[in-house]
Amino acid sequence: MDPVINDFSIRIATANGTGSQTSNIVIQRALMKMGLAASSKNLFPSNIAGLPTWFQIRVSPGGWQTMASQWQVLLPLNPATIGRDLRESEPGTVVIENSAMKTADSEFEGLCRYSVPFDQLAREISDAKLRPRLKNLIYVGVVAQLFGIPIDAIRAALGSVFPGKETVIELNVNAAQIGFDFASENLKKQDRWKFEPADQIKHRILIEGNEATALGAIWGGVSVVAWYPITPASSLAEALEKHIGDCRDADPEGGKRFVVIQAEDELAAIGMALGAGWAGARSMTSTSGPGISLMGENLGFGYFAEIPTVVYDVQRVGPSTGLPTRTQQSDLLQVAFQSHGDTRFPFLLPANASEAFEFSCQSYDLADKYQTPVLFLSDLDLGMNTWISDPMPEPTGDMQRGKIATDEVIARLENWGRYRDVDGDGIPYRTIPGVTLHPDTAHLTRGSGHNEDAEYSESPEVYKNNLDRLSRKIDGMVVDLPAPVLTEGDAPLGVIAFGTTDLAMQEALESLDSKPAYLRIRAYPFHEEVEAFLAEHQQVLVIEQNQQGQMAQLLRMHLPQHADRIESATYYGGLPLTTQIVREAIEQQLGVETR
Amino acid sequence: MDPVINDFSIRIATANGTGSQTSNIVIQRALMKMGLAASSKNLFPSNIAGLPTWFQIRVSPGGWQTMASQWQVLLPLNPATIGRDLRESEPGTVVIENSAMKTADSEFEGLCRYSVPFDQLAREISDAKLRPRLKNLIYVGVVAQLFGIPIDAIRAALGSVFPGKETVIELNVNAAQIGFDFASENLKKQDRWKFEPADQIKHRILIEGNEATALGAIWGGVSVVAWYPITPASSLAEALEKHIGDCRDADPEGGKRFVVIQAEDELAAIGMALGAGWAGARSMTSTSGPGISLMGENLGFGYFAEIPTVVYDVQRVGPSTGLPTRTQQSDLLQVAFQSHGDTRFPFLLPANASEAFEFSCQSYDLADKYQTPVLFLSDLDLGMNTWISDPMPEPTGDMQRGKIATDEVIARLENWGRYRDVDGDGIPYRTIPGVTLHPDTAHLTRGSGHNEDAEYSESPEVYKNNLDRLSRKIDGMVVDLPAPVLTEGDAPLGVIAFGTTDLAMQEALESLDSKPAYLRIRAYPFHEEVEAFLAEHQQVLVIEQNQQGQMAQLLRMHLPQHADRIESATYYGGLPLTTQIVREAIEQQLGVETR
Amino acid sequence: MSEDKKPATNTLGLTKSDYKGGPSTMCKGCGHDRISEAIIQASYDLGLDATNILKMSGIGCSSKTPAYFLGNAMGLNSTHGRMPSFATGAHIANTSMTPIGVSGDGDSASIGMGQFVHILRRNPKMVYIIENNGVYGLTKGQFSATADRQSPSKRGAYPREESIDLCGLALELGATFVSRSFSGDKKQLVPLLKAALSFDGLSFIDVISPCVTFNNHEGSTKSYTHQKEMGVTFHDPYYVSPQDPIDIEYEQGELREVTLHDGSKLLLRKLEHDFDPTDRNASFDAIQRTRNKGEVLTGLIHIDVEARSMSSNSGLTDQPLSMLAQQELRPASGVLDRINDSFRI
Amino acid sequence: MSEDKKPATNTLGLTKSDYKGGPSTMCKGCGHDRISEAIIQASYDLGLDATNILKMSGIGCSSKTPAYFLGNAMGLNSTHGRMPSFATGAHIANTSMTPIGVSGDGDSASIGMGQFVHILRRNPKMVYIIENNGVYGLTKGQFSATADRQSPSKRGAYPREESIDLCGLALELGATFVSRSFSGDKKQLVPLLKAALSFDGLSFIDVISPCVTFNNHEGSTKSYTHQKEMGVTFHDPYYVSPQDPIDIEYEQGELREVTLHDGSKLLLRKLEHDFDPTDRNASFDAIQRTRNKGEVLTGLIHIDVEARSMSSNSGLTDQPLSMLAQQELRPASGVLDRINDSFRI
Ligand SMILES: Cc1ncc(C[n+]2csc(CCOP(=O)(O)OP(=O)(O)O)c2C)c(N)n1
Ligand SMILES: Cc1ncc(C[n+]2csc(CCOP(=O)(O)OP(=O)(O)O)c2C)c(N)n1
Ligand code: SF4
Ligand code: SF4
Ligand SMILES: [Mg+2]
Ligand SMILES: [Mg+2]
Repeated sequence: MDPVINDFSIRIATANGTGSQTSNIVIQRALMKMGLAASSKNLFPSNIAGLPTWFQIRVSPGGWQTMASQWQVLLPLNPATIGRDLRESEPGTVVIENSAMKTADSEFEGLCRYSVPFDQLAREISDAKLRPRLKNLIYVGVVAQLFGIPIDAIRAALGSVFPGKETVIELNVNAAQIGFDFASENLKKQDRWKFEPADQIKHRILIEGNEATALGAIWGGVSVVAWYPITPASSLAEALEKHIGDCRDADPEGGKRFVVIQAEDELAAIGMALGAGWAGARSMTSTSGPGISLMGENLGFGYFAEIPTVVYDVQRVGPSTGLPTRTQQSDLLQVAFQSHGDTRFPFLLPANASEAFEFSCQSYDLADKYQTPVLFLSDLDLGMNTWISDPMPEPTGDMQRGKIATDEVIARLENWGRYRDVDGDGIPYRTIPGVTLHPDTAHLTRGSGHNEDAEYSESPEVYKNNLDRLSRKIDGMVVDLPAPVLTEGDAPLGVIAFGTTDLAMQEALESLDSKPAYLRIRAYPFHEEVEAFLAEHQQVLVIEQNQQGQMAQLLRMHLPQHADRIESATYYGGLPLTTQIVREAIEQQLGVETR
Repeated sequence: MDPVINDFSIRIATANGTGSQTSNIVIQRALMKMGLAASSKNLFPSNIAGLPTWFQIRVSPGGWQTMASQWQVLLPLNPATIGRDLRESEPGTVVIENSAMKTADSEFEGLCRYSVPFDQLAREISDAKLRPRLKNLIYVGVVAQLFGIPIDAIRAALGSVFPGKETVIELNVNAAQIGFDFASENLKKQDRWKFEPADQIKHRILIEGNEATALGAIWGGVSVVAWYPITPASSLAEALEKHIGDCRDADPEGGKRFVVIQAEDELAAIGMALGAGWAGARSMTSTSGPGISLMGENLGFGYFAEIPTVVYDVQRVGPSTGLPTRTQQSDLLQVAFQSHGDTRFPFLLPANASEAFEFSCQSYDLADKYQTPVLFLSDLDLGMNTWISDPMPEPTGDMQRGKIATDEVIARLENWGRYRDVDGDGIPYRTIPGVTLHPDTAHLTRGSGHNEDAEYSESPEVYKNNLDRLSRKIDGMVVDLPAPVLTEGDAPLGVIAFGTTDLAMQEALESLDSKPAYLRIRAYPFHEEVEAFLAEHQQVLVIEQNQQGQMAQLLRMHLPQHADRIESATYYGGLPLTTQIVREAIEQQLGVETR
Repeated sequence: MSEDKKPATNTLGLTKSDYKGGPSTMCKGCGHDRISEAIIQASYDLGLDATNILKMSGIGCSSKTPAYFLGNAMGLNSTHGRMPSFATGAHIANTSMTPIGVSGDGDSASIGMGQFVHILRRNPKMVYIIENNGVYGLTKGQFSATADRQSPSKRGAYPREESIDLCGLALELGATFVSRSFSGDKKQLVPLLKAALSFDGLSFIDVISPCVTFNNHEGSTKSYTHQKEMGVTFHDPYYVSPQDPIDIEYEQGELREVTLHDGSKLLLRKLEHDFDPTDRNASFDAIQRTRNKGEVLTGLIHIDVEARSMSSNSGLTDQPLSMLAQQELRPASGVLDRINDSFRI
Repeated sequence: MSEDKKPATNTLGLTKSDYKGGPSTMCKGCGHDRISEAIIQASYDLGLDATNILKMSGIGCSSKTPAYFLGNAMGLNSTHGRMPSFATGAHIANTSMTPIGVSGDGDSASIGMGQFVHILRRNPKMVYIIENNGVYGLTKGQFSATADRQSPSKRGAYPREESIDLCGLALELGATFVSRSFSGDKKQLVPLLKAALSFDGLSFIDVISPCVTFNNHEGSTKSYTHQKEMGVTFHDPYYVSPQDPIDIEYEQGELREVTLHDGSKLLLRKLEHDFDPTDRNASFDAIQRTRNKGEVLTGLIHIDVEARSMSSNSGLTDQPLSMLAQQELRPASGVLDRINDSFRI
């Protein structure tokens, strides 16, 4: 049996709250210390302690970070799920089981079984009080020994998890050593999986999408943050609060140049963000589906009163409370037409951590320039998993604060009005209290009908002109929105995807003999390139992570001339998308096409 | 100059809060007493007293109730708007002006002018305290005399406005008589407009759309009403509260069989309606755009937890506060995909008062049968204007309460589960506390992931199956939703419209030489007939009252095979749609087509 | 040989386990579980017919607990902060059903504040329990509006705002049954729940219910766990330490200093046995007085025995609205003709 | 011939009319207009620089009034019930600006209750005025949550719920400036506004402001118009009777019975001149005592002179956040490299 090097996945099943997550991270980081691009997916429940949770680590020669649809090594350490975990494993899967669980031998049929008396080994941890926290490290040691992770890599990984805490690190290493020693002495290697050092990581970093997003906001100049806790968005605001004090200098007296407010709910959070945006600060709020639904009315106000702010929607599985700890891309239609009346909201679709940083940073320029709420749509997979990512890119160019009604502007324009389109691009010159000081700028911003001078109006013509200008303004945003990314292909098919689907798309493309062209959409409203792509391909498949094919629907609406050729392939089970699903969808489509 | 009989419009411009509305209604009703189908449009401001308001009365041989784009008679009694009122009048328009206003003669050029010293005449009303309330009746008298409304018709109309209040009626008639007498003695008829008795009304009634809707709800069996005030929806709940005590018998001890709760806001109103629907009562809430936007999250809960309720959205001009007293059909996209995640909401589109009654009544059966929130989308034009309407039709057939998990059902099905699709139609058997008493029925309804037995689940398969069943269920509703109404035509064009656009469509069709086929959509999701209509017509024009062409967008999304042939014509100024706009849109389309 | 030991039964012939629900998924030692147990005990003691109860909740750890008691009762786990409106609607649809509403301090005092205030004004017959831990448990430890001003959160920040006293607020708003207890004080909580279940109006119970897993820091008055073990601070965000719940017993009038696991102290003052909770002014005074001393008053703080519930006030028929038949709902034939006639001009 | 009479000016050299706004569109006699006038007067008296004021409001007749005062100030007329969050955001973006928030009882006590409660807790420096008429004016006369329990509405129904005492509520929630007045009592209202504008925190003013057009019925305590004339009841829903505003003047400590146009009575009790509003217990007592007697307490009910506003507490730089330049907002080049490094494993 030839060994297979650096090309397999490990799945660890535990209960949440047991601290196993720390051990899992240690394995991932130890592999990274070996130079392997070990990616991880954390499938956790909506609960604090006791419910099933899975962690899956993947290493591949290509360094792919897509979730593998199968695992080659399983640690079924949760009695509540062991039956199912074993059943879902393919024949030949390596299983490291807790011999104390007394699972029937028949259940292991066809599997490569290593039994470990974890509970007994745990007794070797001398301190009984610390035992519950340390015992998970034993399986780390077993894995290390079986698949070739040096204890030094484990120690180094622990160093990055508990930086500076030498005692803690030693206690943990000792626990891992127990497993390591047990394995060396008692387990006879019967499988072919093996890790070996490599140079896959290079200059890259390991970061959660939400953290990269938060840092992007800091570089984007956000100074007023109003948020309300919700999974999977909480860690965005929390990361922001954690970093902003360090990254952004206080004034010489120590006065802070930002404020983070935990609002009483999402209605208040968006109200504060809009209030701050109106008053001239760069502001944001972050939430997920239920919060987005609550923000509808105020977002409509922001659209109509033309107030910049950035709204982060880290999508999770809906509808309603849905599966709060699972991933989906299902808020597109809601967000695009959020709020009653004729509204439209631009949104950005980052696909990876460095784009999360970049788009997040850019959102503030967009919001200011176009004086409108800008939505940033990521998802739980991007937001809450860690990613081996290109470093976050230093923004090039200066902040764009957009058109402001300075005294100079008012003098120049003669006929300035808060909502007058003088440049023909639909974008008026806005006011900022305390900055725009010309007496003419004082007015009452409102969500009711208003004329170009911001005065109350019920005139049908005034209303219509205003709405048309707004529409023109939003359409005009494409010049500044991130353009789609095209990958040429040779198959008679064009595939469209966006956001976290990108990774599975890329891996699928690599593995396909006949490759479709691939367009990754990165923003709404759509660029001309999207139309061109549709025009060029007889058949177009939109792959996305929701039930209704929401992106396909948006494309059909806005590009009706191509609507009849747009097919839709959807996955909406809530787990991170696998390459297999994408590849099958493409193959099926190509099969239909070529048959 | 030949007289023109029964074919002109009168526009009366006043300030709101002055009581002129009563006088306007008296004119309309007096005409109805003459047997004329006198329709009216009330264009009122978002304000309690003092801002401009217009009232337009139309009589035509066809009895059309569409708003006329021009008026033949103008009463510019509001100094704030007289200039504009005169300018907007076509040459030859009859103007009855208040001579005290001292408008420059030049402004009346080309118009047929009658000057009336209203203020002076008002002094003839002996009681100074009552004068402000009665003086408007003077113009009623002038109009009556000039255009041939007998004083008896005025008296009869007042009788219907102040039923049983003989003193009040007399006081008002006397005031009208002042104007009548002045006109007979001082004004020499110089125009050709004239009313004459006719038999246009027949069996029809005069009713506001909201009142008809409210009555429909009563006949539909609503017993829990939770609402929050908002124009133009308030009068729906208020009419319901007014009528339900009379129409629905109390129990022998006088115990009421309904409850109307004014909630603290729309979030609470929809919460109460859903709570009551879950507990088995027929429930509803009514609101307009801003309220709909606030209901998003709870509507999504209703969709996912499968709870019946009826939500009335009387649409007004958005976005945001917009023009709260103007009409629009602009909540379609918002309502269809309201709430985060993959949700979809069925909605009904009544076009007139008797349909408002009928659909409103039917909504409760739909909600119960399909265990989902049903949206009823009318608009300010239908809801707050009075309509000469067919009588409200007695519902045929019994109430349909849908599938309920009675003991018998549970025994029969063996495998009953709250969310199990046993009949293949996606509709499970639901529970009603206190009604479904079998111990197996007890469960916790939730907005989080759940299996067929209503137990908490995070399983991807369970989630997917559930969502797919929901989708099947909603699609299946078409068999019970009001089918589209087809009017055949001869022109190479198909026109689609819905709701209050119907009236202008009908009048336009009558006036066109070459008539397009006309399909009136009455519900979403769409019937097969809609697809067939699109398939049959090379060119399809969707006419609607919003900016984005929201119905056209919905059609493009759901029927992509026809998307490229769907054209959109929109009006969104907020005034009731005129026939002229519709006719021009069709002619333009036909021109393009035939050129 | 020996006869089977039959479990004790209540007046309905039911055992206590008939009042249980599914297994709890709370953290081990969570105060919320103790409250579920108290509900089970009170229901058993009263011989409650659970099919006449509607379990209602919002979103949060606390709001999950209706799954863990009264398994024979129907329940509705609604949206965050909206339990009051769902409960109002459900109850009015069938006033023979009594809602037991379970909410958290985040659920009721933050996002749900509006509905909380307004349901107090409406006063439907129901039990309204806030499982008050001063923290957002389910979203992992952010402050709620009832967090003590002096308590640092897990990350060490202090809440900047005034803490809300839910009982003081309820009293100010004219609530007719206002009470407070501690999750681990069965002797006080069970009788309070029994009184609440029998009251014709909204019975509000603010139950201080320490969160084991968050809010765990010295100085907190609402927590009882600790992160430090053997002098080693792990700061492991993924480890939830199982704890024993705190149970306490103290007498009326007594001041009880509860020393929590992390060494912080909570001062509970139980109302005197001769306190007259029907005197609203006395209730105001008692709250005010203890608050000034930094004590937390527990017991039945106020009851208005003459108050009538929303349902009693509503003039409704006895038959539940949810059970009315077509002939009771749809006006008789002929009525529509009359109505149509009234719209003829 | 004679010299032009120059209008009086204040310390800034501005005339009173410099503090006016556009023409009002309220009904003639509406109490709300009197409040706008008081704001103009107080601002003029104080020599206020209106460009440092942010006029904030929600939705309602009351919320329209910011268009009618301080025409040189920027304003934002937000959504129904959400003024507090918009004001918080706007103020924190530029703490050198003081919001004057104008709201209605519907706007703040119904839909806006949650935000009202939470802004009181946060305590930003601003003036928060509720123009309290017990009714929804703009939507034509439905009850609000501050309607008297004994007042029938225009259609004769009674509110079924307890009326909310906004000052009592604010006090209970720890508000640091709590006051009440009557729209027509310029002598009390103007000084209160001046105090409010100078306070470092949220100054709450509950102004009873009768609605001329709705709430007009015998027995109401918050209205001053009537529908009956000459024994003839018109019930004309389209006629809005112009009225004279009610102006009153009474002394500190005095009980003033205001007889409204429809004959109904409102009992206003002005605080004694020696009342110590800094003693929170005394403030509670005063509210409680007058309330028990059916009186409505007016005056500065409570002030905590040691309280610090949200902005003072926030440790913010003096320069408004809205005016920070790129170099103050975007970390220096190099910082990102350091951050990236910290994410290297
Ligand atoms: C609209 C909405 N916003 C946010 C959330 C996320 N969320 C879930 S539970 C919770 C707080 C729960 O706190 P609390 O009510 O005190 O309950 P506990 O967990 O402490 O018992 C939040 C914010 C949500 N589910 N819905
Ligand atoms: C979300 C929403 N719901 C309802 C309305 C309709 N609405 C406008 S003003 C108002 C009530 C205003 O009452 P109040 O705040 O007391 O002001 P007043 O007119 O009495 O001064 C309502 C319900 C709205 N604009 N927005
Ligand atoms: S997180 Fe806190 S509140 Fe939630 S279950 Fe655990 S201990 Fe209880
Ligand atoms: S309706 Fe009432 S509150 Fe509104 S402007 Fe008129 S008097 Fe004032
Ligand atoms: Mg809590
Ligand atoms: Mg009001």
